[in-house]
Amino acid sequence: MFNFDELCQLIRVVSESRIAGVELERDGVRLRIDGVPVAAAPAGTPLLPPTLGASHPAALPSAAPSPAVGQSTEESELDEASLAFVTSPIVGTFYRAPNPDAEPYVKVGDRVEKGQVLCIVEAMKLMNEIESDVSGTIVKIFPENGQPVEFGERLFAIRP
Amino acid sequence: MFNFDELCQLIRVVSESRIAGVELERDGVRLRIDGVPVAAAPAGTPLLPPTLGASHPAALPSAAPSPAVGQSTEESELDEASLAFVTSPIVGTFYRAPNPDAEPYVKVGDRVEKGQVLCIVEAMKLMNEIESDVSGTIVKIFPENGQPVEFGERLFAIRP
Amino acid sequence: MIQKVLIANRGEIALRIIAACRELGLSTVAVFSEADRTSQHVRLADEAVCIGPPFSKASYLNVTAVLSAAEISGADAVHPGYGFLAENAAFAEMVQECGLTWVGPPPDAIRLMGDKATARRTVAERGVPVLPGSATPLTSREEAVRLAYEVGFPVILKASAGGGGKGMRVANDERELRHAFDTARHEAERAFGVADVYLEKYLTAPRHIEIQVMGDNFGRVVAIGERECSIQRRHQKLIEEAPSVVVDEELRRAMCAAAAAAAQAVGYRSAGTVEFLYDEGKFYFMEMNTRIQVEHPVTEEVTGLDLVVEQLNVAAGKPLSFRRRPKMVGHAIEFRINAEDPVTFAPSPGQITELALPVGPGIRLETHIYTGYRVPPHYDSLLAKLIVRGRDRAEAITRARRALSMFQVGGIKTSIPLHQRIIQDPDFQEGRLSTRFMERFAAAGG
Amino acid sequence: MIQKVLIANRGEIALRIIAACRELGLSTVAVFSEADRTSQHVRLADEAVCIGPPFSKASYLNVTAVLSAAEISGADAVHPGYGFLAENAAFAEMVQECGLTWVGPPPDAIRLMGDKATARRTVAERGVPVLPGSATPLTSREEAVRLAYEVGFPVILKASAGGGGKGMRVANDERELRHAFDTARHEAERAFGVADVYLEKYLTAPRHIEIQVMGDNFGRVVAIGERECSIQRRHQKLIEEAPSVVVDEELRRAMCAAAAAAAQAVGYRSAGTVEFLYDEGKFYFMEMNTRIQVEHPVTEEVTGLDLVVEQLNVAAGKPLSFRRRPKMVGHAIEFRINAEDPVTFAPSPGQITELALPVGPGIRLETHIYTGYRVPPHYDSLLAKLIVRGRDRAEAITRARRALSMFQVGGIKTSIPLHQRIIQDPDFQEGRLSTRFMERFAAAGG
Repeated sequence: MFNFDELCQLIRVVSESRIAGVELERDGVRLRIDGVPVAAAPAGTPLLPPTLGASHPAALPSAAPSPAVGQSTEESELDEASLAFVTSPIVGTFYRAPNPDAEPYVKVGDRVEKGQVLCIVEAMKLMNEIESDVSGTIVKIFPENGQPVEFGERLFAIRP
Repeated sequence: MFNFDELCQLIRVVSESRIAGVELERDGVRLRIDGVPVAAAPAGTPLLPPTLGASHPAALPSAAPSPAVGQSTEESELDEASLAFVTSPIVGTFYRAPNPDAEPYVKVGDRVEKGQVLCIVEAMKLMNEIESDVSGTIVKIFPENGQPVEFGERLFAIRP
Repeated sequence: MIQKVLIANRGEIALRIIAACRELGLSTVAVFSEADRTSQHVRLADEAVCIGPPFSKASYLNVTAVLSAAEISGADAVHPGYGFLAENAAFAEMVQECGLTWVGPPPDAIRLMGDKATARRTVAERGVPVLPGSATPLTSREEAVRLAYEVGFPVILKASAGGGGKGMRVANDERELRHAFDTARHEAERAFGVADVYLEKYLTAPRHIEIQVMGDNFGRVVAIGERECSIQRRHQKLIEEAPSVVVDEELRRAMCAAAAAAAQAVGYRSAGTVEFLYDEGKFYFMEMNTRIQVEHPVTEEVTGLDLVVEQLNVAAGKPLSFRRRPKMVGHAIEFRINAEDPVTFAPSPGQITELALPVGPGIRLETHIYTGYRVPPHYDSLLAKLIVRGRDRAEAITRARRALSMFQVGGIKTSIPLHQRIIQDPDFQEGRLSTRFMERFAAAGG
Repeated sequence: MIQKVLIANRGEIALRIIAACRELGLSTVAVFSEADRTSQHVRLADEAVCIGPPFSKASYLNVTAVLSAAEISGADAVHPGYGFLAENAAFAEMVQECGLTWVGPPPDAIRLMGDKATARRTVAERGVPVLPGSATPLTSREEAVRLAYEVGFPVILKASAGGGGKGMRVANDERELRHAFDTARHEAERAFGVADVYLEKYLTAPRHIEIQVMGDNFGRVVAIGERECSIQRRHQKLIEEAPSVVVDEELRRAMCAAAAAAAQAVGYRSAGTVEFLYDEGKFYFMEMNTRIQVEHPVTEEVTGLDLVVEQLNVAAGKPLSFRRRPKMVGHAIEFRINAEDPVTFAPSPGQITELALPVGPGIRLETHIYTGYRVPPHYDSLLAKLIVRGRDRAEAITRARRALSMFQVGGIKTSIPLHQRIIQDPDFQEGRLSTRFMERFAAAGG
């Protein structure tokens, strides 16, 4: 995990920062940073932590802390600060290609331009083309093809 | 996990920092650091803090976090670490003298010896003489004469 | 048959619907806005879908998002709760067009009762008493004045499309009426997009008494009994109870018959409420709410019914579990615990830092809050419904005193202290209630 | 008159008593050990006094400390709850000698019923059916053998001073009996300081059915109705219900008459419970518990009574609020939620990190736990009592399924999953109960 010096340093970093807490888990890679300004921060205390939710069958990815909420993400290997994320503006079904037989709009490693169509999210039989709001390189595609996506769910990570 | 020196150092780091706690788990590797400023975090997080209790008439000193609980005390001017405290071993009424007309057993500034009677706590019409379990100088007398005292409540502070 | 119910709501009613679904073995899909990510209904539902940002219009009122959530989760029914999309006839129709079961009344019934002037006319034709006034929207100021003299002042102007007190204007004489006519039309247009207003005789201190009804697909409509909801502040109910102290068995029979007639006039199904004004022995149709209501538990407590379970069963095509009006046993009172300053009524969102819940007999608590829950500022302020039950009204009030004193919410302000003061009021204790109660209470420095 | 009640207990029953005091306008004094400093009863009482270290013997069982707490706080009455000092006749006497009101039965009644052999003899003299066996403690092994042949094997030996299963021995034949005689006497002596044992016919799979009684100072004793408590594990009740499926109105009348006779035999006052074994249409006196019981809420739910309020009123010299046995309406079931592993039954103290409470009709929750509460390891493991109510037993079970599935306690293990399995058991659902139910259930891999 960390060696002792690193741990001490981490404590100092946290205590000097404006954040309320860090949580890290290696199994299943989970990182949590509570970005509440210290002044306002009522005891970090995550009150109904994911454990409860996890005890229910959750068919949708919603049970996980949403990537849409600013600083938190389960993708610790991605360097958040340097990336742009394209999120779903609607609830619907994610498709990587215009039709089942076509090639995907983009794949990891592709260079994309701002305004370029990245995927389709289908809602109420309407095919909504989702455009990139930034130019750069596709680093990661989050949902599987045909997977339901929620509002605010991350679709693509792009390195500008 | 850590060796002794590391542990001591860790304690110092935490206690000097502005953070409220560290949690670490080696199985499955889990780390948690709560960055709440110590000032705002009442000892051991009383879950229904005094605000609630305070809304009720509390005739007895019990509503306040008890001095008997280790580190906590409302007497911040006393240097806890260097003092010994004599606490009440029973519930009852605190008397400083053997009878209403007599002089108090001790007063602040008196030098007392281990085994010397300091006061009486009356319970069920029985006068229980409370002896000092340490030699030293009386620094503070907590209850007023005739005041009810709880089990574990501080009676005297003595500088050995 | 229904197997998976999407709950198009949040807060305590979402939990209440989950409870009913659990009882019937139905699985549940919660929808939530970004502000409700840590809400109990998200935790307790079998699945949960984020449907948009905090602002209701973009999430809980977002028809497309809600229907898409139903689609991607494979839900086969939608329960709208109350508020939000519950009385949106177009939404109900879209739900059905998507092949989903709508857990509510027929869209046409919602639409018809949603237009207050039409509703008034429709029920009047079935012999339901209405306040003297205009049967159709007023066409001119002169018509309003003529009608006002006919029914006698004071009169009230109401927006046809209205609700919640908007577009309402009371006039005590001709001069006030002439002035109010334009204001009311203007307000109505601004609030509902339709300027139509109608006029009714105005009762100065009536009681608000409503009848719970339920209908099924087999043509059965049962009027279940009354609730008295006179304790209101700015048309928002604060305290509701059943039975009402002024309703005897004869009046109950008459009001239930009128309510059933009103429901039957629009081919009603599912749970609904017919609201009446009551004054000096007479009652007058006010409006019908075509949904489950906030205060439905007081009826449940005195009848033993589970109205949400009945709703789901009716939606699944089953008959009502009861054939006749059930006997009301004992007395129940509901207190709405809102996140608001008990004196100024200013909303008080924030984090709940402590929570102590009342115990002992005769208490029911419907709530989604928990220690650490952050009450979002975006939605209505209802935190909890405390329902107390006693063998009679006096016992219910005594138990309310106990329950309110034990119920402690830390970190935000709530209406608990207000309720504690109200139940000490002699008028409240004696059951001398009217919709003006809170005005009088506040003026008296309550 | 009583004005300030010291509650000589902790946990949910302390809160329950605070609730009753609040209802009557009485102020309350909590006592607590150092382990209970952050307990809800300490927060909610008007005053609170620390009476000793965590170990019960030095705090909640410390007679001097409890009485001193009453003295320094100026309490004028003591309510003992259940357990701890509740059935300590000497303590009850001391309370009275201190000039305080004892909220419980006369000390002599406690003492008499506390000696099981004496109790048996006393009630038998009043015509209350007892199991065939010895009327007095056995003087010799030979007397035991003779008596066993008289009543027929199997037989059971019980400690005169006993309770909670200690000092009990079942013998199926003479050889077992001869062996068991010494063991039982030895165990009895070790557990209660008195070696006296007596012998009764042993029923292999009886039901545990008990009758709630209440008496006042005006010579009135009312037997209120039965509770079935057959679902036990090692003599600890797990689930209790009212009414019992095997008790019809005729049997109820007979059992209530017997219970009232037993209570009257000792000049009973306050709340008490007469426990019977029931087998093949017949019932037999087992013992009388001279205190309020854990499971009193199931009776409250089907009668509308508040038994703790009645206790306080009786202690204050008022008559019972009812003259006759109230009708039981509907069906209520109580589930004891313990902090223990649902499979191994090992205690599971620790901190409660999350809490989701059930909502919907027909639920009552008696609990002192809250998010963040640390369950101390020093006391019994009862966390909460979940009481469900329905119009009939089937509805109560359906509601229990819903309530148990919504009730979530994080951080420690609880018996909720065990209860969820029990209510799915066909024997439970059909009401085929006996005190052997849990043995059979566990053996079947329940």
